[in-house]
Amino acid sequence: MDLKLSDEDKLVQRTAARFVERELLQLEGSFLKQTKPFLPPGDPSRRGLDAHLRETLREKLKKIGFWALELPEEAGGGGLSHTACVLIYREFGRTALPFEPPSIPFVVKKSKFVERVVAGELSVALAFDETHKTGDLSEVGARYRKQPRGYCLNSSPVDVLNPSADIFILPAREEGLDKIGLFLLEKAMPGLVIDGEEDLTADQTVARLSLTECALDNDRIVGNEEDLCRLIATEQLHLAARSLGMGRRCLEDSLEHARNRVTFGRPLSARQAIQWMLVDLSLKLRTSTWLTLQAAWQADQGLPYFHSAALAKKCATRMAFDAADTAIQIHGGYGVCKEFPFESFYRDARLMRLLNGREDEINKKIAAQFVNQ
Amino acid sequence: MDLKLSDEDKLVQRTAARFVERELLQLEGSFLKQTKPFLPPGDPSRRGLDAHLRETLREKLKKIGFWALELPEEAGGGGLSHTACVLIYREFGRTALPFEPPSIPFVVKKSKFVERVVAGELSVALAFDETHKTGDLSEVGARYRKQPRGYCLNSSPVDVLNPSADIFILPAREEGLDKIGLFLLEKAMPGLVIDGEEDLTADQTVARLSLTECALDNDRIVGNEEDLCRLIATEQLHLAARSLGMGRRCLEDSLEHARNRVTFGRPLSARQAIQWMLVDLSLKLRTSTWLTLQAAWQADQGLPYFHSAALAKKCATRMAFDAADTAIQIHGGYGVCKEFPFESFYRDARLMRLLNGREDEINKKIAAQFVNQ
Amino acid sequence: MDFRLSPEEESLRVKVERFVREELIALEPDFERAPDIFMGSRWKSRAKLSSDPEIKRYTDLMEGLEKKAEERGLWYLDVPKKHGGLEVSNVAMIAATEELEKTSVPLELGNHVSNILYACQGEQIERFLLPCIRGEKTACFGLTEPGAGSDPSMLTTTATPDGNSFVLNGSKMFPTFADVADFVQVFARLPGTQGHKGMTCFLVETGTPGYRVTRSIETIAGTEPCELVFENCRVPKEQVLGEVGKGWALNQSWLGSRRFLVGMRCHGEAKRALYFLRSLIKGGLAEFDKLSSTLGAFVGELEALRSLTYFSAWKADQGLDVRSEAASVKLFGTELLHKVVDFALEVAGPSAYRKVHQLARIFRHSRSTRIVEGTTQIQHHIIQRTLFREGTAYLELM
Amino acid sequence: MDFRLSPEEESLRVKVERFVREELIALEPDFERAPDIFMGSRWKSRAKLSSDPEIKRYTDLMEGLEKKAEERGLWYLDVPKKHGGLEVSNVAMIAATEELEKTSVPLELGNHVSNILYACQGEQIERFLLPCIRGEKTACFGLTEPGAGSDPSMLTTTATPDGNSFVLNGSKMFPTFADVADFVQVFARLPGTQGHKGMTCFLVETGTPGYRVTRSIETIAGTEPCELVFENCRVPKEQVLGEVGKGWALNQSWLGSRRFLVGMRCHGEAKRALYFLRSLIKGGLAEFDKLSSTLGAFVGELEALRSLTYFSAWKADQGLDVRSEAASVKLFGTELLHKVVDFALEVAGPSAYRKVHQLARIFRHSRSTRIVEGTTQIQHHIIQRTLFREGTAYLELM
Repeated sequence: MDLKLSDEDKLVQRTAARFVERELLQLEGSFLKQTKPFLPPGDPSRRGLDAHLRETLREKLKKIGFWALELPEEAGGGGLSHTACVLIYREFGRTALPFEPPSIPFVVKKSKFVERVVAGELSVALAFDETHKTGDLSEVGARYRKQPRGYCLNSSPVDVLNPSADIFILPAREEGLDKIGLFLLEKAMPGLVIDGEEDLTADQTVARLSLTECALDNDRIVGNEEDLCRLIATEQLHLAARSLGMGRRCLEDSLEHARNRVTFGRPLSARQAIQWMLVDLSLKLRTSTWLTLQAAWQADQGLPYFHSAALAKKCATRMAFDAADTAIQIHGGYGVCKEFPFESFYRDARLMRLLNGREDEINKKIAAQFVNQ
Repeated sequence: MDLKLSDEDKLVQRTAARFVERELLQLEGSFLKQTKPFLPPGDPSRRGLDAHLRETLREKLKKIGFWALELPEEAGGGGLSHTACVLIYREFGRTALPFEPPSIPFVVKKSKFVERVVAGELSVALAFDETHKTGDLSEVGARYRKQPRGYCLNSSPVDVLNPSADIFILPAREEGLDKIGLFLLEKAMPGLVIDGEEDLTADQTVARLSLTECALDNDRIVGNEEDLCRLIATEQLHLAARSLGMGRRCLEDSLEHARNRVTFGRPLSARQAIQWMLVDLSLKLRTSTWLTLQAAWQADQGLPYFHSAALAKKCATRMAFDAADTAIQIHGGYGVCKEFPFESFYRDARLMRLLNGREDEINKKIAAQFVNQ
Repeated sequence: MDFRLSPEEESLRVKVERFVREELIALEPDFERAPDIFMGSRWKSRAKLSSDPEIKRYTDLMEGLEKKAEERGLWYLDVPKKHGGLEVSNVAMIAATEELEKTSVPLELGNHVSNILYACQGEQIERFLLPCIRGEKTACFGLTEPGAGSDPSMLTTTATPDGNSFVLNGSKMFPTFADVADFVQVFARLPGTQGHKGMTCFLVETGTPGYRVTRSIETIAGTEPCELVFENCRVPKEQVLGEVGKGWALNQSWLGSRRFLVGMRCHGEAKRALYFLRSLIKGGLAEFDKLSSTLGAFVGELEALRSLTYFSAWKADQGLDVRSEAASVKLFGTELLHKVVDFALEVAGPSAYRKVHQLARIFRHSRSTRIVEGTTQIQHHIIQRTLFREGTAYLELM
Repeated sequence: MDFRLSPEEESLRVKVERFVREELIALEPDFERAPDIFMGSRWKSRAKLSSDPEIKRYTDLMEGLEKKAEERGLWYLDVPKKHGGLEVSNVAMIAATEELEKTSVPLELGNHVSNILYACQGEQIERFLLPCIRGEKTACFGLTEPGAGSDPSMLTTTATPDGNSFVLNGSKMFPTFADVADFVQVFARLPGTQGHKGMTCFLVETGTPGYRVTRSIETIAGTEPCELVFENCRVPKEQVLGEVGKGWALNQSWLGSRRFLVGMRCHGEAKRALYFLRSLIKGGLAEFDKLSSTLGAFVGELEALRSLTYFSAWKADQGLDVRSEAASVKLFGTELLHKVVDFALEVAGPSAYRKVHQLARIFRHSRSTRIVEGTTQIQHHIIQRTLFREGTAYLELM
């Protein structure tokens, strides 16, 4: 057993940490700061990164090689291990600035779009609404059938969380059969409709994607059931990694605040109610960290890791939510203000808990494995 | 709204409180105290009240009229309201001395045994194993059929918690029908077997009662389905009331200990970790108290109260368990010692949570009512 | 013992029930997409200023409802009789609120009068109190300061006596709606005082020279606290609320009968979240068997919250000290709401996380309720103080 | 990074696995009704004294197993090489314990050596340490005093120097099995010292004049702590363990590699409780659908406990400070076991509450684990100290 990071992983982690500190945390304050002294009536508007700034940051990312992380080097990607990706996303999770290396589903490498995707000209999103609930395949609702020179797809509306993407990856079940295929859909294709875009409580939108007799060429099927499971597990590791970063940031800032803030003649850090909250958080952070790293290591070793990734995702996203909740509580009135990052983490983490397998569904899967093992 | 006790109820409560303080709490210390300085190897033996002492206390109880509380006065009972009974059992719950006014199921009043039961010559127990799980009738497993001049009963073994009783009240379902009858069984009757008596983790035993072609006279059917439900609800109120007493005692003693015990230069009462535990307990004690009193009041008013009684039982027994747990934790090494009452409350409360409806089953009932209302 | 409402309380409850049924329920679809500002108590002040036609539509609806409520005699419930109100009991306020909370239309009965403003005396009554009661003016509450919490000894805003006036200097954090209020109730300390001694409350009108609202701050909940600055702000001694140097006691007192409403509001919001789940179950979109155990546990907890709230209100009506009860209701209610909405979201999934969804609204709102008007930690502290001072005696039946 | 056991660790694990499979599993039905005293580590001392044939039967079984384990080279795992042991790593001890915990037969590998006894020097080694390692003697641990907890400043037992001896006066509470131990490791303070200064540890044999075990006390868990009295008990300076005045540091240190076993034991007990539920499910006595959500949550938590335990053991093997990790494992493990057994009992019902039922045993035992060897509260305190001293740095990856 050797739980030290390899030199290579350590380098990746340090590079990511430096980028986050120098490029992102520097900007976070001004990003969160309200622009007008007085608010207009109505709900706060959705926050997003300025397009120009986003472009600049993306170029910087490319320069340090943090681009298309999971894709193999021959496809123009970083060829990074699951462990390395976890270490990177974990660092990017520390800031409320909504920016991280784009996650490119590995199935894209099989498509003719791969070059334009790697070049950043096309963005890809997963249309995984159905799998969000269970983190498995039981809810896949879209249907396909083979037809001469390709496939025909139909799907009642599914929620997509990144409706502005250019390409969507959608799982569908073969009509009358149980076989699952992963399809690559271009936004502009006939039969594909995206509508009903609405704000979520996190700073992003959701829209409905539906397919009506949508005809696809043969090359648009980019994966099978196993690939879908791997994509879900990869997403789970991604969410877990981001959560670890959020958790660490919340803990760090809360410790700092508790040390400095004096009430009734003593610092908050002298109060057991505050200490206990932070102790519990540190424990959850630690266990989530090891569950996530272990799942990533299993993936890298070619060992079964779907269950571990699901467990890591469940524990880590819950930890991140609790971490944000604790940070808000310890910061009191400031905690709920949008100028501090905690309420943003709180809203994001609540959504992350709902994606790619809800707690209850993951618990049931783990229980089924336990009972049948 | 008037949440003050009536003068009559107040008198009942004070009388009970005085009895418990003067007669029982006085004895508690010596009852709990270990008799030999060194323990024999093996498990601690079951503790019970000395038979002579029990008899003396029973006589004293009769003198103050705390006898056959729930039975109507014309049957020789106390004719007390549900509220008064709750107030009485609540006081008796404050001591770990296993003594309280015997609870005589009201259906006994319909039987020819009533006089001997009221005189204390015969003891009555409920053979309610099946209803313990759900707190309702869905699990009643015994079967009866009518036959000339009476009934014939069969039952696979059911657990009885008071196997030394002389009379058992058992619910049974009519063969092939859904109708339920409550039967009064004498221990010595042919076809009735009690065996397999074993110690529980609480200081009482359990045994198995089974019936094989057990013939009963017509007068041994003492109630119907509605009566069974009332008996369950009455038991639930009884358990809830005892729990309130346990909770109060644990809170009282813990406050006292926390005030007096000094570690690292400060009393325990100055530590938020201790304060918070006790605050949470005080809140649960308060809500359980009101839920229990409200259910008893509804019963006294002739309003529907089965759901309220189940909820009160669930909350109060859980509170008592948490209270004992907290008291043990605050008393540290002493808390787990049998010379203090808390480990006894802890073991009792754990059993009480399992009787007459487990948490999950009661929750499901409440949920069903909520969804269908 | 009698758990029933008195005849007067019951008749008020029935009136409110009828009002909800006849006037509010039908508007629920309209309010589905209303901004967060229409939740909670003080939408009027800010929303009224808007020229956004959508917001205007809602304010018009709300104003229409207010008028109807007033016509039905449901407006001045908690106002003392000497100021023309009904001065109903705490229990009656809770009963009315319970009925009102049965709808998601966010109407509250009566104008918001701060819990200390009934301490107004003499001409203060006509100038500050009555306009608030009548809804002609709104006030904000300036106690907390930047970098400080609920600790009175940290209060640094000073009130220096100068002739017949006091000169205020300092800044305040988090008064909600200060940017649109007509006056502020601000706490300051006399020079050379410490702790809660010397604290004094002043009523300072917006526009008074030296008093500025510097900004309003975005929060998760759609409440918009402000930052205030006092720079040599001169306030005549007639504008001291209560007595000079007795500001802390004033702040600790609670005048009027709205103290336990937070319990019933949390109860109502949580119930509505569970009703949403019920609609999913009935619509076949969620399985009863999967949810029933947790659902039942929460329904039971809500019943406990309801009991605690009524009991506390009743105890207040007996004229007894209810600081610990008020803290218990706040603590229990806000923490329970938080857990209920978390469960409801977990069941309903991302589609209920849409910004305009009622669960998402409750989610955002409930986060702030565990902080504003005393954090969960402060409530714990208040309860432990009573618990260790009085032992279990104060939990005893009466 | 590599989560696999090293070849030596793996080979030990495989050995233990085989031993469990070949020798222990078959005895499970035998041990079903064994008294609580056979749970945990030190049944030998007390049970061996019994003439009860039933208890004798179990001790014979246990002794037979011990011999078999020794023959397989599984007995002196954590004993330092210089004392003839294998001195395996912390990780290896955890791996061995994980295998061992797969059976309910309560065998532990190796004799119990207190975590400070490896500080023996000179002739102490032959007199105290080696007999314990060999199982010829047992010791008890006398730190806590009547009315005092884990606070060293409350220690009032005195050790007054007198020539080449110390004279001990005072009393001790809760040393387990003191009534049958061969000697006690007792902490006392030098005259005129305060706090943890002046604390000294002595090894005092049973029968030493002035040292008496006054009684053993019944507890919920079948452990039987004792009360000790020292009245002018003269102890030669050769029986000071470690250095005079350095007793507190000695107590804080932990010599040997059993520090994290509590984590794996809780993991094992909790797993066995859940296996019991699995048997109910498979036997049609409990519905999977009703339990699966909670069951899965606990299985996941146990996985987290397992990770934490291995990680902490690994960190200890790196020679780093692991006080916070040890506290985390103790806190997390014992609290989780408590919750798991509560759930299991709730599902299994009163029949599992029979005194001899394995769930009832775990229930009784788990209650005391949250107190002995440092309460949950103390563990919280230890962790917060590190957390505030070192910030998140100590949580960082290496």
